[in-house]
Amino acid sequence: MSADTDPSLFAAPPMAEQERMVEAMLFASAEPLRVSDLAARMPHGCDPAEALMHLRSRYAGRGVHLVRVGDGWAMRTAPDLGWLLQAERVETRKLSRAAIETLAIIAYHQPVTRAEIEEIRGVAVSRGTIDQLLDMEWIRLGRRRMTPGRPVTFVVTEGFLDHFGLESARDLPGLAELRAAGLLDSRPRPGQVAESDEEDESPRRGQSELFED
Amino acid sequence: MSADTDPSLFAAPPMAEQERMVEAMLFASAEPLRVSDLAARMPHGCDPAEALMHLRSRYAGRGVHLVRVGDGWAMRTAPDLGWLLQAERVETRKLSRAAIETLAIIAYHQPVTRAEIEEIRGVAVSRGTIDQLLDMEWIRLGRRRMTPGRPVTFVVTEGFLDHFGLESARDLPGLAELRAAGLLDSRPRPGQVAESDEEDESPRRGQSELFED
Amino acid sequence: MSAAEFTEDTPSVEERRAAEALIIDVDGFEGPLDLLLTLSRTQKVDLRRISVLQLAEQYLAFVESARRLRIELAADYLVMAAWLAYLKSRLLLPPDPTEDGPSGEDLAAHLAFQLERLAAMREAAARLMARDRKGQDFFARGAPEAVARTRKTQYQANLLDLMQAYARLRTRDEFRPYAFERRDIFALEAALERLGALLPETPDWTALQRFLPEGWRGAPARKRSAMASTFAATLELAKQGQLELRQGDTFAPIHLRRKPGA
Repeated sequence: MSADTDPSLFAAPPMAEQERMVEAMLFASAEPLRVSDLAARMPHGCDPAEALMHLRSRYAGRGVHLVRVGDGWAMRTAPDLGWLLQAERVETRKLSRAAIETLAIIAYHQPVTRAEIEEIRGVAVSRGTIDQLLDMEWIRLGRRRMTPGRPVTFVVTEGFLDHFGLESARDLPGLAELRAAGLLDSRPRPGQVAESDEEDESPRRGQSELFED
Repeated sequence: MSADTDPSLFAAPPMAEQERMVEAMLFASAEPLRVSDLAARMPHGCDPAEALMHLRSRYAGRGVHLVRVGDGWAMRTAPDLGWLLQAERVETRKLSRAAIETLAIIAYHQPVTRAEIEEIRGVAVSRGTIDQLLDMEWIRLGRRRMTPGRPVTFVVTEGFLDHFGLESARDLPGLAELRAAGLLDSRPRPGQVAESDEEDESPRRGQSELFED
Repeated sequence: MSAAEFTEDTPSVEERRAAEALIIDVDGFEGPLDLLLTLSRTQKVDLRRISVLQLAEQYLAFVESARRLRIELAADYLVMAAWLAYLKSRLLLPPDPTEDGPSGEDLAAHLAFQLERLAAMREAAARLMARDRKGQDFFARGAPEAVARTRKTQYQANLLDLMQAYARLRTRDEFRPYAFERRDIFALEAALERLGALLPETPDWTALQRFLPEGWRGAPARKRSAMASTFAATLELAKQGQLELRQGDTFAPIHLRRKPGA
C-alpha cells in the first residue's frame, strides 16, 4: 500500500482495528447491518467482510454469537443460554393513580390503616389496589392498631425504599419542601371544585356546552 | 458429577461456562447489572464476580468493553470508536448552565442540600433545575441532613455514572485535587456559628467519606 | 490601589466603554458572586492571591456606574455592595480591639474562598460535560435482547410521581371546605321534589328550561347545576312511568309532560 496523497489511497487500518470497528457497530446498532452499511461507515480501504469473518470466529463458542440475519449481521445470545434471559422479559406499566396515591399515603403516614387511607384520599380504596401493592412487595402489613377492631396497618418495605432510591421513609420531602419545589399547586380559586379540573384529562367543554345559552 | 436429584448439589459449571453466561446476560441488557443480579440467574455455586474479572480482561482493547458502573457492570462500546457510531447518537436535552453547575456541585459535594448549592453558586436554585435533574434520573434524594430542619440532600445516581462513563463518584475528574485544595470543605462564613453537624452520629463528610474505606 | 481606573474623575473612553459593556451585560451574570468572579479575572492573578480590597472597589465602582446610567440593579447586587463597602472599611481601618466578630481579613479570606470554589465548580462542570458520554461517545447495546417466554408486569413509578401524588392529595385536603361549596349546587333530591310537585299541572309538552326554579336561571354555574339536576330528575320520573320526554333533534330543546293517564 502506498502512502499517496489521495486519502482513499492511505493505508487502511490494520485488520485487528477493523475488527474492533465492526464489533462496536454491530453491538450498538438496533438493526442488523449489511456489509455495505459497515463499509459506508468505515474508512476507505477497509474490508468489513473479512473483519466479520475474524469476528465470527472470535465469538465462536462464546456467550454471544455473530449471526447472519437476512442479508445483515447481528450479535445474538448463544442459543443454549437463552434460558438465562427468561426472567428478562418485563413489561413495565405505569402504576395507576389510585395505587400511587395509596402508596404515597402509606409512605408518608405509615403505619396507616385502610380507613385512614380512605379518609385522606376521600374515596374508598379498592382491595385490588392494596393487593397489587402487597404483591409488588412495596407495602406489607404492619402491627395491628390498638384501637377497637384492632385494624391492620400498612407500612412500606425495603423493596419500596430501594426502588425509589430512599434511605428511609423519613427522607421523603415534607409538604413545605414539596411546595418549595413547586410540586404543590397554588391555591385553587375559591368556588372552584378542586378535584375536577386538574384531574380530568378529557375536556369537559363538550358537556358544558349543552348547558350554555 | 453425580446425576443427583437435588440440583443444588450439582457442582457449579466450569468457570469458562460461567463467563459465557455472564457475557450473554450483559450483552442482553442495556442497563448495568449487579453481581447479585447475575448470581440470581445463574446456577447455584457460581461466582459471577470472578467470571466478570475474566470477561473484563478478555474484552480489554476490543471494540466493546466491560465497564463498571457504580455497583453494576455493563458492556459499552470503546470511547475511541465514537466517531464510527454517529448513526446511533441520541439527541440529549440541552442543559442550562445552571443545571450543569448544579449537577457538578451535587456530584462533587454530595450529599449536598439545596441551601449549600445556593451558597456555592451564590444564587437561588430554581425549582425547574432540580426537577429536571431528578427527572433525568441523574440525581436522587439522599439521606436527610441531621441539622435543624433536617433538610433533604441530593446525591448522584448510577444513571449519572453510566452516562458520564464513571466507575464511581470517586472517579470524578479532578476530585482529589479539589479535595486537597480544601475546595470541597464546607467552610462556615466567618462569624456564623458553625452548623451543628457535630451532634450528629453521621457527621457530614461529603465526598471525603468516599476516600476513607 | 490600582482600582483608580474605575474612579469617576477621569474615565477614559475605553474605560467607560468597558464599564458599559459590563453593565449592559448585567443580565448575563448569575448574581453578585458571578459578577465578582468575572471582575476578579481582570486582576490576572491566581484566585488565591487575589486582592479582595481591590475587588471590592471594582464592584462598588461597577454598582456606582450602573446607578449613574440608571440601570436597575436587583436587590442582591445592592446587598453585596453594602457588604463590600463594610468589608472595605474593615480592611482599611486598623482593627478595633473592642469590636467583636470576625476580622476584615477573615471575611476577605472567606470571600476569596467562595470565589475560588465557584470557579473550581465551573471548571469541574466543564470537565464533566467534556467527558465521553453515553449515547454520544460510547454506546450501550443497540438491540437489547429479552427473549423470554415468561412475562412479568413490572409497575413503574418514580419518586417524582410519588411526591406529586401526595402533594396533590394534600393540596386537595387543604381546600376541602371549598371543594364542598354547595351554594351553587341544585341537588337532585330538590329537583325531584320540585318536578314531582309541578308534574300534575303539566299535561302538555313543556320545555325543560321552564322547570328551573326561580333564582337558578341567571348565573351560568347555578343554571348549569339546576339544569343537570332537573334533567336527571326527569329521567328518574320517566323511568318510574310518571312522565314522557321528547326531543325533536340532537341538541334540540327537551320537552316533557305528565304521562297521560298516570
